Amino acid sequence: MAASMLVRAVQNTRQTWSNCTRYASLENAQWTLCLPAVSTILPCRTMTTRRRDRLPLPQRLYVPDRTRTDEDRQAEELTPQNMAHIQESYKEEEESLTQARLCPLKDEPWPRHAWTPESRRTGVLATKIGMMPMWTKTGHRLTVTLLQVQDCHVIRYIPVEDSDDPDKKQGMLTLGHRSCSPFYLSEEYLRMFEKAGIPPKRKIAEFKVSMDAAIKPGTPLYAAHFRPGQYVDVYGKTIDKGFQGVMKRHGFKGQPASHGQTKTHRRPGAIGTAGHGRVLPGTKLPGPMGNVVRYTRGLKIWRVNTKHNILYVNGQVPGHNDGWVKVYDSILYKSKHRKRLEDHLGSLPFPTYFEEEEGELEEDLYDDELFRFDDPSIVFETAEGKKK
Amino acid sequence: MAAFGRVLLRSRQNLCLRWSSSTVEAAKPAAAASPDITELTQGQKNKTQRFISPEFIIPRGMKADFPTKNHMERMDMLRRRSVIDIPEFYVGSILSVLTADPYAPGKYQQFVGICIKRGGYGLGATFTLRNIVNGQGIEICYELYNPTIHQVQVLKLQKSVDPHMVYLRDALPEYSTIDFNLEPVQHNPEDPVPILDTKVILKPPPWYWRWERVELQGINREHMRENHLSQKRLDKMDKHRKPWMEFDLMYEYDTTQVEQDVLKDMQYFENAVRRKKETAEKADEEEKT
Amino acid sequence: MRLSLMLLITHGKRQRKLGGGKPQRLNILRRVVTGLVRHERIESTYAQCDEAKFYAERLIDYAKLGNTNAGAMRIADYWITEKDLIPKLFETLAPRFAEHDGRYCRLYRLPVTTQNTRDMAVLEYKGNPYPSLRPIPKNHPNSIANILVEGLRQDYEKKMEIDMKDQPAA
Amino acid sequence: MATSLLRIFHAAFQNVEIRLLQAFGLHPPPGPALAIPGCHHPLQGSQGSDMTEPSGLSSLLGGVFLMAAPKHRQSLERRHKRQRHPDKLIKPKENLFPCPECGSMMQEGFLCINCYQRIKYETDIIRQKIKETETDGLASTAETVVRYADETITESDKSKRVIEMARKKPHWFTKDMYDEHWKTS
Amino acid sequence: MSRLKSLIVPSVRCIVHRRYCSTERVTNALVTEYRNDIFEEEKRRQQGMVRRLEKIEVVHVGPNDPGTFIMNKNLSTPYHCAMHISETYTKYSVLAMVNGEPWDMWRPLTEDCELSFVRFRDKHPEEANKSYWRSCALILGAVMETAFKDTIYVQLARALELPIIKGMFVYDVDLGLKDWTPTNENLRSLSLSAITMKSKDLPFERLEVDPSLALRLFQHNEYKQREVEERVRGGRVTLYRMGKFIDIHDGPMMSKSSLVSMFTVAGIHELPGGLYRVQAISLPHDFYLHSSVWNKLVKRASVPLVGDLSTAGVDESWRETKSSAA
Repeated sequence: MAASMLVRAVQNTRQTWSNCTRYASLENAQWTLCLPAVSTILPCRTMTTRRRDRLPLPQRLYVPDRTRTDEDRQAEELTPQNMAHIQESYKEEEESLTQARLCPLKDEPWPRHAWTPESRRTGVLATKIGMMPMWTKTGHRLTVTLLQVQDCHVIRYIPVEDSDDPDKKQGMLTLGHRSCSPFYLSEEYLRMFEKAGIPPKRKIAEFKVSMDAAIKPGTPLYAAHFRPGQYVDVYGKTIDKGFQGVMKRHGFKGQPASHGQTKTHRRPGAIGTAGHGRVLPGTKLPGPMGNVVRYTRGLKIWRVNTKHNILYVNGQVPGHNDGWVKVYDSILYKSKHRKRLEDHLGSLPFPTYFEEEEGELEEDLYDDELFRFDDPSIVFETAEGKKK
Repeated sequence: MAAFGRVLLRSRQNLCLRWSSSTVEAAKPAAAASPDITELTQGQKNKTQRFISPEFIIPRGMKADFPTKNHMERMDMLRRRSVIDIPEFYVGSILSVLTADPYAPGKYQQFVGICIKRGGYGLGATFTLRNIVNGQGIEICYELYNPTIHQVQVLKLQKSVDPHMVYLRDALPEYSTIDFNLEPVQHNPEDPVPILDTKVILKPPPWYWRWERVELQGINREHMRENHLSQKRLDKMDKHRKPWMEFDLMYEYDTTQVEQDVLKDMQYFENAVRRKKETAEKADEEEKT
Repeated sequence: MRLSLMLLITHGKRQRKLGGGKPQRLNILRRVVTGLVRHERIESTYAQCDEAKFYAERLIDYAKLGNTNAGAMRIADYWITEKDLIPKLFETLAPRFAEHDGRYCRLYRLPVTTQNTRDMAVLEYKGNPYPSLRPIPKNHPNSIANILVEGLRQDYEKKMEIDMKDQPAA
Repeated sequence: MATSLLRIFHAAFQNVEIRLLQAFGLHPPPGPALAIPGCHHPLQGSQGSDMTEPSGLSSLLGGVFLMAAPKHRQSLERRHKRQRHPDKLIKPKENLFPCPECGSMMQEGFLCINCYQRIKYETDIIRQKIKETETDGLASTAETVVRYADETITESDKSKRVIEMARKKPHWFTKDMYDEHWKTS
Repeated sequence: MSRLKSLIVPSVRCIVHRRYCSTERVTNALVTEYRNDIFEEEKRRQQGMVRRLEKIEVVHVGPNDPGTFIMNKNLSTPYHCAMHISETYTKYSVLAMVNGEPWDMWRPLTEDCELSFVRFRDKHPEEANKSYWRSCALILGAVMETAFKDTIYVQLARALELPIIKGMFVYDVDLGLKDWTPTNENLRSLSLSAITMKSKDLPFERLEVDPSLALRLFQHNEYKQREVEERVRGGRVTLYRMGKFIDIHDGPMMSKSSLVSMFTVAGIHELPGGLYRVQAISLPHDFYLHSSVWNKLVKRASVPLVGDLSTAGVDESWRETKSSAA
């Protein structure tokens, strides 16, 4: 069977092969010519197409071909010497571009505004790199997640007038995350980065910002954008668990192991009633679990490492290690404790942390309540109020 | 019980043999010994090399092994170690631990016991002490880097032949009864670590785990077989043996690279501390002048 | 399916099953590895070759420790079922790879055809006396693509030379 | 209109008549909806035999295996929909390209079967000759070199075991250059 | 259809002559028709001269598929031999080597010979590369001649032979325009017409003619008439035809236009003499370059090439010595 399949496949491919060579010309025609710069990017379909879990996901533009990369093909073509030259030239370009952005430029920076309660700062894109325990000064154990901000740059700003915000109050800021080789990317995608003058990125995402918090494309964002003691919301895609039963998916109790149970230990039990004679929509049943986008809100930032650009965020964050997440200023308690929040947010760098203005920060910024590992061990005071 | 069984089977001591260029330790020349001292036998311990505590070695096959994360975690561990002295100790050593406790009278608590288990890695590393007080067995699991720990003292440095000594729970009480006023036994750092090779006699079942199925050296197997095991359990014993495991090369864990990274980080930390001191001294001198 | 060693351990995915349970798996692989040591190039199913590759490479690592090493000899004794090959392992293969570190084997997949309907593969030790299975690389320096890129490179080098000359003057 | 109504009434009356006759045992019962392999009709099969006819469903199943059989013929459209669904068709392979060596089609990530066969043939010959040198049946510990008729042996190869080949070296024979590629990787 | 053609062709010829004689405007389309008629006529005449079919023995020497063919003298070409071997030979062969000398794929064989085929992927593809570069220049000429409106009469001046390492091939063209700076879109449309030409899979036909006939053929192009005198080799001149475009060259050329994969017209700039120099770059179908690499090459090819071009040959010789040493 397999053999006949191959034979048929070969026959089919022979036809398509000749077709390919004939049509390759047209493909190449598009490819060779410098097409006009297109500002809109063709929408790609997202990975999941499940009916129940279909949610508006960000556009997935970076689709590498894992089987055999363009770089491999190129390396087969060129001598090692020439290939090395090409790769070096990319590196140099990247460096020169990044350096050019860091030094003062001819064109003037964008106007800066003071923070107002209506302002909304941008978030950052970060990578989840792991979890570890930490302790407060009262000896309470915390579990923190480490989020690293890697080569996060502003790519473009869509002003309020052009954005699709119905209230016309917020603009869009596109951020890129983790520089990568251009071999993996399409020409169309690369053109966006050429405009901003930054090296191409693996992941891009959009953030809504208020008008006064707009940042010039090309500006790097650091972990110091957030400060210890602040609360953030983290947006990520949860780990795909596949098709799961009700006990794992919805935390049902299951049914007893013995006492006359037949094949009903992990099943949901009754799902309908005699009254309406059908299963109501929305009933909790087995199905695909995970692989959906989730917000985890109100996570405290305990510590910020400015050297490696790491945020130490309280608790858990959706997604795998090495997965990307979006980190925002938290919107919780906005109405309840508005006054307190305003005091807090007003002290943050606005619209973001600029290295030249604030000067060099300390390597580690700690929250006041957090135990530092340099400090001596914790001592609890006795009732008499003296230390032992 | 079932939960413990899972932990036991998953623990890396049981499944992953450490390779680290010291796998073939028995016949290896002493000069080529690796820095992994936890795995070396007495005769080959090279004192010129540094001791690396086992929690520095990340377990094999971490989901995503990020060098930055490991570096940050190690830096914190080394910072804590520069404040309190965490000595070299093994499973089988007798330790005395002093911790701050808000609920204890005098706000401090001291406990003495034999270390039966070490677990976790990085900042989350733990060790478990066991003792019998007034005929009641007590085990306390300490977090090694918990800031409430004030002192960890090794009363008697010794090393068990087994990766853990949880079987002491089912052993006669004399093996885990330790006097709280035990005098510390001095150990010459140049001498090899003494091996704890007592064969423990177990109490009659029920047990915490089916010890006849686990190949642990510290259990008196002959006594167990003659006194405690029924014919049914004896028959099942051989069924659970896995003699091929030591030849399945895929389960080996080469830790040489990890050890090198750890040593590099240690060096980095020392340099950073030295530089900080020098700058502080300079600043002081300037102030004086 | 095993993607890499890291992934294997990470997700608790078991090794590829080869039939007959765990001990039998090693027995099958022992036969494949022994055949590989004898012939230096063997043809077998893809699953067996892919699994045996790891063990064949690890075996060389052990053989490099020398035939006076008891641990290495023990491993070699287990993995090589035909004992006349043990001297070959220590005296031929180990010196051949003495200066190298890492991958000692190559694995090629064979296409499924009308004659060969199974998913087969060829496993070989590098440096064997047989004709090479790898296609000769076609990236000749005289090909047009390379000449064009070399032109780029020469321009760049010339520019660098000029820059170097200018710098001391400035 | 009237004729069709008449026809319906006629059929209905016929049905009633047959049912009545069946009730009195004057008409054979209808055939089963399930086909019975190995037996034309339960009653026809037992007519010729002298055995007393067993009654009831259990007797019907005794010694006969019932199989589900289609009651209606499936239309062509239905059948083709099922059999020729796009998911069931063989997908054409997109990763075929001509072998740079011999020009026959090969798949990416696989060896060219045309080139492999001639290399395999040569490998077998070399392997056979190696076997002939090992007269005692034990594997030799020397490295092996193949020398063709138009080749000379280098200095470094003199200490090795030389396999002599009577013919000229084929153009596709390249030595395994593992040293060079090792350095680059 | 043929009747219709027989009616139209003479009339067109009359129109051309009448118009030209009556100093009316000459368009490229009419001139092309005129040249093709002469070319066809001459080709038919030469083929008619082969009175008797004689057989020759052609030995294919190569690493793969050796063999001997019995072919027709003065009729069979290396391309026909390739068709006997396999499809890949017809697809991938650029040139043939007849008794060690480069030979066009469409040039009839004249005697018993040893035949081998050259591809771009071979270890020493120098001859193939050269022929590819000059064939691309010819395609560029064809593009320039057909791309402009009828109001502009394009006269092709000369295709300079540049080494490949220069990263471009050029064609000097007299457009009869002044101060024309083409936009990027213009360049793109030119590239597109080259690509469509490639997709038609046109063979490069070769014809040796008398200089007087060549002069008659190029009578509407003053530059080409001057070139004819330079190109006389042994009393004969070689013409090449691709599709409907006819040019004069020594050759040899590659077999088909489908051997091109990427073709970009990088830039056009005005020379001091009033001519325009068209610069372009191309890549054979066998190769792969990523778009980012290709853009670098196009950028390099768009730099105006001016001044003394006699050094070009020096570069070429340097390149050859280097490759031979390597």
